[in-house]
Amino acid sequence: MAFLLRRLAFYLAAFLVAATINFFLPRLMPGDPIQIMFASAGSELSLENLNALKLTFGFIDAPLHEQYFAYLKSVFTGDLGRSIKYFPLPVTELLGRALIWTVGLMGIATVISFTLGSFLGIFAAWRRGRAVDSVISLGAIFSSSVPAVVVSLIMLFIFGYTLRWFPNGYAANPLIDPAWNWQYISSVLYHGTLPMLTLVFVLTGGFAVTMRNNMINLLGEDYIVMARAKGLSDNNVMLWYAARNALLPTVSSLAIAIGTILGGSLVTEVVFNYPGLGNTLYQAIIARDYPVIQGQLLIMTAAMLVSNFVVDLSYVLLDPRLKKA
Amino acid sequence: MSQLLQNKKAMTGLVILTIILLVAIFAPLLTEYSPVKRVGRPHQPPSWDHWLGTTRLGHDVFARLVYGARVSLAVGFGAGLMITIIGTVLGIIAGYKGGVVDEVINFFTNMVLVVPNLPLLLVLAAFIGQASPLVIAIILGLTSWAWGVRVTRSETLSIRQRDFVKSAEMLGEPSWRIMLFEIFPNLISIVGINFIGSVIFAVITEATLEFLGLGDPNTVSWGIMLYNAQNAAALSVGAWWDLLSPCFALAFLGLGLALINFAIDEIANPRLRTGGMLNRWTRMVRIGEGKL
Amino acid sequence: MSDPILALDNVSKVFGRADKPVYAARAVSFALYPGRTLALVGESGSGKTTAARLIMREYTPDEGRLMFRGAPLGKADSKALRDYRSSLQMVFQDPFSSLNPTHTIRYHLERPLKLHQRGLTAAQRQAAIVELLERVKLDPKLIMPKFPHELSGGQRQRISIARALAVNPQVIVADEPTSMLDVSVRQGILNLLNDMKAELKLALLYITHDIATARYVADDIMVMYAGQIVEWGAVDKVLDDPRHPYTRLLLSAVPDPDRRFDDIRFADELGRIEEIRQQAALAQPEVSQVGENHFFRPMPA
Amino acid sequence: QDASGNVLTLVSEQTTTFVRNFNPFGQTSARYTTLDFMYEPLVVFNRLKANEPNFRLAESYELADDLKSITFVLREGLMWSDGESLDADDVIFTYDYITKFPALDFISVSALLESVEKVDDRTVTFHLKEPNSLIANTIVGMPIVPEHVWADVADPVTFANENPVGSGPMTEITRFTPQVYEQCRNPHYWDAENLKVDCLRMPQLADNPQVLSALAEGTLDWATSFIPDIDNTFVAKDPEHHHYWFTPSSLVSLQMSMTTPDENNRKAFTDVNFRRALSQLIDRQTIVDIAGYGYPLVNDDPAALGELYASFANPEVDAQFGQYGQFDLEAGIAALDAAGYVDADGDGFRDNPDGTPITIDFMVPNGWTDWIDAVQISIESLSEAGLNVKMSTPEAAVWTQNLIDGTYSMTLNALASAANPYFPYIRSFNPNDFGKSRFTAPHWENAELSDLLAQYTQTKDADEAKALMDQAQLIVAENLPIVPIYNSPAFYQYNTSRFTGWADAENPKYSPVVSNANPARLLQLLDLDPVAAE
Amino acid sequence: MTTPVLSVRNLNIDYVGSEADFHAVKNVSFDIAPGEFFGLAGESGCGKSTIAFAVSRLHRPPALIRTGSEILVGGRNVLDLSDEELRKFRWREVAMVFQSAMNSLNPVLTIETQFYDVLRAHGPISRADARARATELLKLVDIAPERLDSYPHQCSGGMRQRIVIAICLALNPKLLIMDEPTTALDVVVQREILQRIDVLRKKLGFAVLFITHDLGLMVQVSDRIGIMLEGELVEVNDAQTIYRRPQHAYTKKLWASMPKLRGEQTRVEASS
Ligand SMILES: Nc1ncnc2c1ncn2[C@@H]1O[C@H](COP(=O)(O)OP(=O)(O)OP(=O)(O)O)[C@@H](O)[C@H]1O
Ligand SMILES: Nc1ncnc2c1ncn2[C@@H]1O[C@H](COP(=O)(O)OP(=O)(O)OP(=O)(O)O)[C@@H](O)[C@H]1O
Ligand SMILES: [Mg+2]
Ligand SMILES: [Mg+2]
Repeated sequence: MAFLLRRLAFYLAAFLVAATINFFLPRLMPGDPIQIMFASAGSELSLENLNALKLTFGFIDAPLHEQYFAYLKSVFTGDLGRSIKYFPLPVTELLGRALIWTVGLMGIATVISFTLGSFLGIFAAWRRGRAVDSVISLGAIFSSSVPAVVVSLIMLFIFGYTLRWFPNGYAANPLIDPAWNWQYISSVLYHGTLPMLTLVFVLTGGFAVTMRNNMINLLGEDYIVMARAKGLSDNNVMLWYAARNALLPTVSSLAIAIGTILGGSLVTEVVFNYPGLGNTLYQAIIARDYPVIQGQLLIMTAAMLVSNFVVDLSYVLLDPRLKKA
Repeated sequence: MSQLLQNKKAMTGLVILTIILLVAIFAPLLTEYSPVKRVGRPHQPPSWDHWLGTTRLGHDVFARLVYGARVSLAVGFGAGLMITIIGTVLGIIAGYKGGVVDEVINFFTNMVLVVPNLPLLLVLAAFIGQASPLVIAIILGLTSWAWGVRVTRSETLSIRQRDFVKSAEMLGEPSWRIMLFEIFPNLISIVGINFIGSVIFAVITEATLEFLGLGDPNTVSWGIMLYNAQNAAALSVGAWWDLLSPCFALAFLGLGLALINFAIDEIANPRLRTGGMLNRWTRMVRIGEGKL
Repeated sequence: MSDPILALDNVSKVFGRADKPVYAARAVSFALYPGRTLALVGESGSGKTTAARLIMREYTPDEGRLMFRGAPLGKADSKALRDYRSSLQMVFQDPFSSLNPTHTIRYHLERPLKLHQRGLTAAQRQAAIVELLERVKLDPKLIMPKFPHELSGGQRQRISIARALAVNPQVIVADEPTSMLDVSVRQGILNLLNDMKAELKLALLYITHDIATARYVADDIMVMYAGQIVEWGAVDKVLDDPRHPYTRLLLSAVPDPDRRFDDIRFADELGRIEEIRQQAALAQPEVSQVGENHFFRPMPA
Repeated sequence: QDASGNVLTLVSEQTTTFVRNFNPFGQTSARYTTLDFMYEPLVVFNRLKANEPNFRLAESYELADDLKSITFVLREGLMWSDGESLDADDVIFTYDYITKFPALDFISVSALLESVEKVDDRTVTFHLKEPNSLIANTIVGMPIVPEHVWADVADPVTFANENPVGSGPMTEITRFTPQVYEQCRNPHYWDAENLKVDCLRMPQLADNPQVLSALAEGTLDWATSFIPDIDNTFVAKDPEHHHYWFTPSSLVSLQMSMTTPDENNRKAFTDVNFRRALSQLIDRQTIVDIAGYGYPLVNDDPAALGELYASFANPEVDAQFGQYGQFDLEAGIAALDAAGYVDADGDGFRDNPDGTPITIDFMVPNGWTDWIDAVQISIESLSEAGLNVKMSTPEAAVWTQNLIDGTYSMTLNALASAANPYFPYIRSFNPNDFGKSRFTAPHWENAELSDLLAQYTQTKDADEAKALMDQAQLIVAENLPIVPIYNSPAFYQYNTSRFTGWADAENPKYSPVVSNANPARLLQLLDLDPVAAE
Repeated sequence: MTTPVLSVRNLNIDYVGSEADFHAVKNVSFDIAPGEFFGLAGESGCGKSTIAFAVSRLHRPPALIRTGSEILVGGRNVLDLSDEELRKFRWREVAMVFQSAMNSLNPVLTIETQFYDVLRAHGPISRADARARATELLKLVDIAPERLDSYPHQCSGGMRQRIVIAICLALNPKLLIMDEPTTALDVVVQREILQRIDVLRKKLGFAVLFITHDLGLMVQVSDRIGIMLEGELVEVNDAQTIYRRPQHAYTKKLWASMPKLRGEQTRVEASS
């Protein structure tokens, strides 16, 4: 419990620091953020017009610390301002829309690749040095070394353009109304296949390598040998004893990997035009939609923190040694 | 090092890396074309004149590819070096000094680890604008050291417990010397893994940032090639060579580096090693010389 | 007996939280004399290493003080401290971790010489290294360029001793220096330590859980339990006539090929392990003298 | 086709998500089908036919002889889509409103107006601060909104106007999701008999490739999108129904700052001989072919008007200065040599006649790839001629600021098309706008030209106006303050399988581009006829 | 003479290397009679554990048991067993305490589960029955049944050691292999455990293969002792004979280098 509380405190501090960075980032960059923001919005507005607009967007000419506290207050009350590009949509709502897709895409891809990678890793470690091991290891090395952008482009080329098996973008057929019916869901699945495959391809290798290494380290442990000596079946030892324990360090590596996953999903979303957070961020950056960029970073950080916390939690659940500590 | 040369994976990786390195160095000898001049009509498919075809602008893809290797390698190794140096120095200091120093470094490390890296880089690059490879390398170096600190620190923590560190302390070695000469040499493989890993990361991230349009279009690099190809809708118009050439180059480089990384890991951790003995073992079992 | 070079005076060290304190050292007092070996025995976790670390000043005592050459060792006085540090060396338990695998043996011996005998020329240093290696009975030519992993455990432990000697210390603390070595090699190291002690008039603190080797090397012995020294005195006296129940328990548990299990069955003490442990863990401030140079802390009845 | 009637599917904006915002004053945030389709203009001027007026809400307008006022007369019986009547009060209200909330005035029209006066229920007179013969063009750009709705809106800038009450043909939102929305017939539309389309459907498409694939599949009827290699990627998929027609639009020109901070560069840039040589070194055709996929139209008119304003062209310009608009590497090099721009210090680059070095930073916004390509192609020939030119690609915002301040060295700049060449000239060369607008980026001023332009707005006489414009063109062409390169195309793709009546190259009745910068799209909508269902 | 529980014949084990093999066990043969306490001694790395592992066939590549070796347990050659037979054979006939028994309990499973595992693997048994049996077994080693719900890290080292022994006895094996079971424990606990084993052995009748390098202890507890040197079994004899009249030079040297707790203290010279 103390462990979790400590982590929680850290995450809170981390969030505060992230929010602070977020606040200062645009203000530290060369040029007046407001100027940049509206200049790139591309309109040919007069200065009067501009000033009037600034006020409506809540750019107060207060001293920095007042701006800062106003900002913090709004962040903690869940108010991230309004998008400029999609005015007057609140940033939270815009991100909320995108979040669903990213969480779906990333979540499922992570689960699949984590499971698949872990199984492959377990299997490779168990049959270390045999052909399976070599194939899995080499495959894993390859998959983890190829940039997500390259994989998505190649996927798009092969399955989207050459074979035309899958659509080249978007989360679902725009002409179908979102609803809980098969037509819509199948469209979502159909559209999600390529980005999903890409992410799974990119992520699986890393998990497999981690799992394999952990497993190999573990297989030398006495309790594994003892389990075998006890006459437990190989599958039992492999899955119930070794894998379960090897999962612990893998899970903690998952916490770090979440950042990478987020990055990978960002490019994938951009390439496949998937309407998730990554794509939203990309579009916001192109349009210099400041409130969205800031909100986005904050949400992504929060997402990282939450998933780290979930990992911590599952760590505690998986490892009885931590329960009391 | 000699172990590295005996490892098949490492050899393959080194060969790949060497090929790319040679290509980068001898780029002018490998192609008659300039990477920044129009030398053909737009989007000519691969031919004798243009081995990998031409880009939308009529640049020779092969020429851009070989010259682009320079940037990818330079950014990769430059940023990788920076990331590694920062990570190693902070990691060793945090792990060895402990106390408040450790708390502070550790806090910032964890902090940086929980801020999503690529989005942050994206925002930084966007704010900076026209991020040349050098700028990209620098921001990569400044934002991506956390993982290195973490592994170096935890390894330092365990090495610090080893008695040779204690005896060095007892001999009155100054702490910088302990960190540099007693601890650091024992971290070589970790640092090596961190370095190669950072290089992979830097290569990938540079390409990604450039692909997303945050690079400097004057650059001849694989990321910019991707960006240009994507902008020219290379796939829609069927100019696959424009897009796939840098794709495969990046995959090739990534593979080479990953193989080296994997091999270092195997060498550092003998348990992970497979090597020839398992092949021999399998053969011996098969011919009935013994069993388990 | 001459004056002690180093003494612990009522030193205590407590770990853990206030509500659950772990007394790693409880009012520990002892003294080291030049040319004498003091053995510290006790079961695992009894506080032996803590005592060593207190001496090494890795831990600062919560109570009590360290006396060096008869004067208490303060914090501020750095001259005395440096003096103290350079007259003290340690030989570690694990020969595998006490040498840096990335440096040659030569480097290991050169560093202390460079640090502590700054005036030496390269040639003089070379000579000093050769002398050190010869002293620990290793062939300098063969050994110097090697890396630790090319040596056997016994050889490594000799290098550790040579390195300790390079500083010209007056006190050597050896924390279980042979427990990781093979039986046949142990003896050599013990003999070496004994010889060094005699030749160089070293004060030696020998920490072990193996009473037999303690008997072999030490002049005096202390038995420690739960952070407290429960019995101490000249080695023969303590071992021949153990007074403290824990000492007896320890002695009866020591493997002894002359006595089959069947013969001794459950010795008195072995039958009362838990009871003795519980009692011995309590603070026992009283000291009872058995004879000249033999003391113990009687347990409450 | 729907049971409810026929549906026209169009794409006028690319976005990753739709937000329900139909605030006609919200330039960047409102849906692109708000203007024209929901809020009908008073008049639509047809740029392709010398600004011929198509009267919409107004049935006529009259410019006073002193050019200091203009009077619009509304049609009879106009109604808002909720059935309330639309009259002069709404016009007056709208103009009061944008004065009260300056942020709404996205075309900065109130600055030109002295007052707005209600003459009767259908007649409104606008009193101008300065005489202006072109004021009608500006005034019709402001949408008229219903007083009975907007009077109660507390904060019209952030008001999303989710259920618009409008005056145009398509005002009813029948469906709205982030992925698609539909906008249907106004039940009280005055011109309903000309309107054959029942509904507009706007699917959400994020970028050009997506629009392309929707077009190629035939799901879109009307689009405005850049499509690479359009004949292959779009037309060839269904040559019978897939069509496009590109009309020349905004001018892209090479510009140099006459006030650039580097004094050596300034010496060269302010020398007309240098500018003329430079113009001859620009390979316009290659730029159009490669950077623009052949879609733009070369603009080699030294007076910078070109095809877009062909009806205003002064033939003298071509006769006297025509060669300065033509790519001719040799001639350009010779001209530089002749003017004394030779390599004086032996560094391989040409220097000023006085020996000071010229180092040009050719600035173009990051991410504007076609421009980047154009710049790269330009730099090739400029370098070949021995000029030291490097490209830089700062953020668009930084670029804009540099252009406004005149602190850049060389750049590409774009100027939107307009009804009359007066607009490009006044926008580019009005000294009052220096430091305010990026269109005055060259910071070049000419008193004679300013004078001519001032007179131009103050004459009602067509011949006099033409003489003034001819003279202005000669001045511009002689001085070559901007180096025209091409007019970028207005993209327009359409599909004839469901609707006919499209404007095209054979029948260029008006500009049919569906982007929200083209009010004439309303005319196109009204001309469409559904293909009878088989 | 009764048939031995374990009979090792010409055991040769190699660790296959990428070029050359390392002969870890060279032609070793010995027998253990039922109920016998057999000690195997020798220096670190001489191949003791390798033999112990081979008896339950626990080796993993690159270890290789050479053809021609025989390990007979209850008359069956362990090396000929099929996978399933081998699985059933393990623990039912030969149970094993490992070098670091502290670590041979799975840290993330409760003690009860670790009993249940083994019982279930060798025949159908309900959870409740398994628990009852486990309680019974723990009683043998003097551990309170509440411990069943604990995790290993909640028990002290000595306790864990005893739990492992209890698990070893779960199936009444004929042979218990103990590979340096007490090196990590201090002498008092070590003694306690060994005496307990000795008592249990006499009560339950299993034989023990006891591996250690502590010769003094070895002589105290064993009936017979084998001395190993670099993979070879150089001397096998009953404990007292080996102690008092060692034959092999190496054995003699081993004794000589052992300091004595009692009696005369002599300086012994030993090689380094
Ligand atoms: N740094 C520390 N923090 C907390 N507790 C400690 C620390 N160091 C030692 N202890 C505790 O103090 C007690 C004495 O430990 P110490 O290491 O001195 O024992 P030892 O006799 O050397 O044991 P061993 O024979 O296992 O080396 C133990 O209970 C130990 O857990
Ligand atoms: N996996 C392996 N690969 C190669 N050699 C090995 C392997 N395992 C053990 N060996 C070698 O085999 C020899 C015998 O090892 P084994 O573990 O049987 O020794 P041991 O007598 O049990 O030693 P200890 O007392 O240290 O446990 C050693 O020299 C060791 O180096
Ligand atoms: Mg200790
Ligand atoms: Mg062993």
